[in-house]
Amino acid sequence: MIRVQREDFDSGAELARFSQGKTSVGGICLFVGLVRDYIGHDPAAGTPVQAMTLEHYPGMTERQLEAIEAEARKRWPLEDALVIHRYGRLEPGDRIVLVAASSAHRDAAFEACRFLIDWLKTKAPFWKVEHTQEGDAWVEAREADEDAAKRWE
Amino acid sequence: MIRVQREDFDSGAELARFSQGKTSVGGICLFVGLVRDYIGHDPAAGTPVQAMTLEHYPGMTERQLEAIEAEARKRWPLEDALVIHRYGRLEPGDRIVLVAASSAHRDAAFEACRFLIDWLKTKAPFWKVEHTQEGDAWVEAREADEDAAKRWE
Amino acid sequence: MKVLYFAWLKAKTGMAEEDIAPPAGTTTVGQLIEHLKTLSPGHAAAFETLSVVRVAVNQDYGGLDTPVKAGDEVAFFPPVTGG
Amino acid sequence: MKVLYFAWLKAKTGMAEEDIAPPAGTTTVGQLIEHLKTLSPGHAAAFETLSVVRVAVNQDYGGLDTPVKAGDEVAFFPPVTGG
Repeated sequence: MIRVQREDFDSGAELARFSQGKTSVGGICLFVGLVRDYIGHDPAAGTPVQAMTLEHYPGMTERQLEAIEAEARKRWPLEDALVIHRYGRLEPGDRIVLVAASSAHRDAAFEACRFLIDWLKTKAPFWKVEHTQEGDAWVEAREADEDAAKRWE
Repeated sequence: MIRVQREDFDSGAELARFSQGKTSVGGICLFVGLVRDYIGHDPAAGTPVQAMTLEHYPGMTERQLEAIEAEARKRWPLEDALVIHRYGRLEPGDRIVLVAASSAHRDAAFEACRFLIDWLKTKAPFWKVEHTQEGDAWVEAREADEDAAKRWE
Repeated sequence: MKVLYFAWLKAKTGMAEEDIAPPAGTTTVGQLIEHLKTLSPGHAAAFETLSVVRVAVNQDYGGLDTPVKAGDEVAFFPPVTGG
Repeated sequence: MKVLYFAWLKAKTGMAEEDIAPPAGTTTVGQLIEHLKTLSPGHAAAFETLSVVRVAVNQDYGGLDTPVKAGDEVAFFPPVTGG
């Protein structure tokens, strides 16, 4: 299942729903991405981020996320898969994205979960603009994200 | 943090606690292992499991889990790490284990989480006995688990 | 056809969406871009560096050679940065 | 020294724990096992296939050559299957 929404989600409730009543699931892997309060790799050297706004392309976003989920289900024997992505203004500490996959075995759950976030990062039409004291700046795509997605091609 | 306990845990609450008040966490990766209702890889061909009992070595278990957590923190720049493992009688669908790691970046969170479960599976002194209609059988260690752990050596 | 702009392409063109009737003979994304660049200095600026512009035709990723025709929804945006 | 058995080693020896005063000259896990095997047919059966027996001395993994001495806690068990 995929969901694109402005409002926050309850990761715990999503996780609980994932395993409820299932006795063929051996493992659930879940990843939650959060807004950090600095730009770059070094918290001390990074510019403080006051907030960010996530813009998206309604319609195409759902279409791409559905394709990503379908691809994951094709590649691994999953019991379930879930992608939730927010848009709009978010503050440091806020949840941005949740991806999760469950399977009889942990390998499939881990790999599918990683695949979901890696592909989403390069294929789902979202754009972040960071609000700092020095003004607003569109986040540039990271080469590391491209590399991470290429592993799955 | 590590916890070894007979009682169930609330994965959602653990996950929530993991990110609470933290603005330097970029991602949380979490894995939950559950009791499956069949033995082997093929649900149709597998022997149905009615329940299982997890025996452990009190004292050494905590010692090994603490060592595993410390090793993960040494290898990756983690904001937090958590391992919860249950013992005693468990039924299909019950939670057995939770491992989680958070970091500024998703790579570290994913890798540390995978490392925690892979190492735990070959180093933490737990033993499963499965209760089936044909009687009780001690689960044999899987070569695949040994291989998974060796990747981290 | 409907043309959409996102992120800084929206800022540079000054619009989120416009209806475009491109000149006859416009059959690819590349040709459409050539036409869009003539519409305003903002449009020209938006398409100045095509290596940082991505395109989707009817919500699927495409390239400069992807065919476009009347009635299509064509979107231009920078490389995505979600997740 | 205190000797502990877990999982099927506990079933085979018929006990979870016993106090052992091994013969003089017992300084390694391997020598301790030789002594334990003489205690009962169940003990002999438990240690019949050493490739599936693991040992911990004072709660750290060891091997046949690991030193043991009075006061140690020595545990025998099969390869672990948690998680």
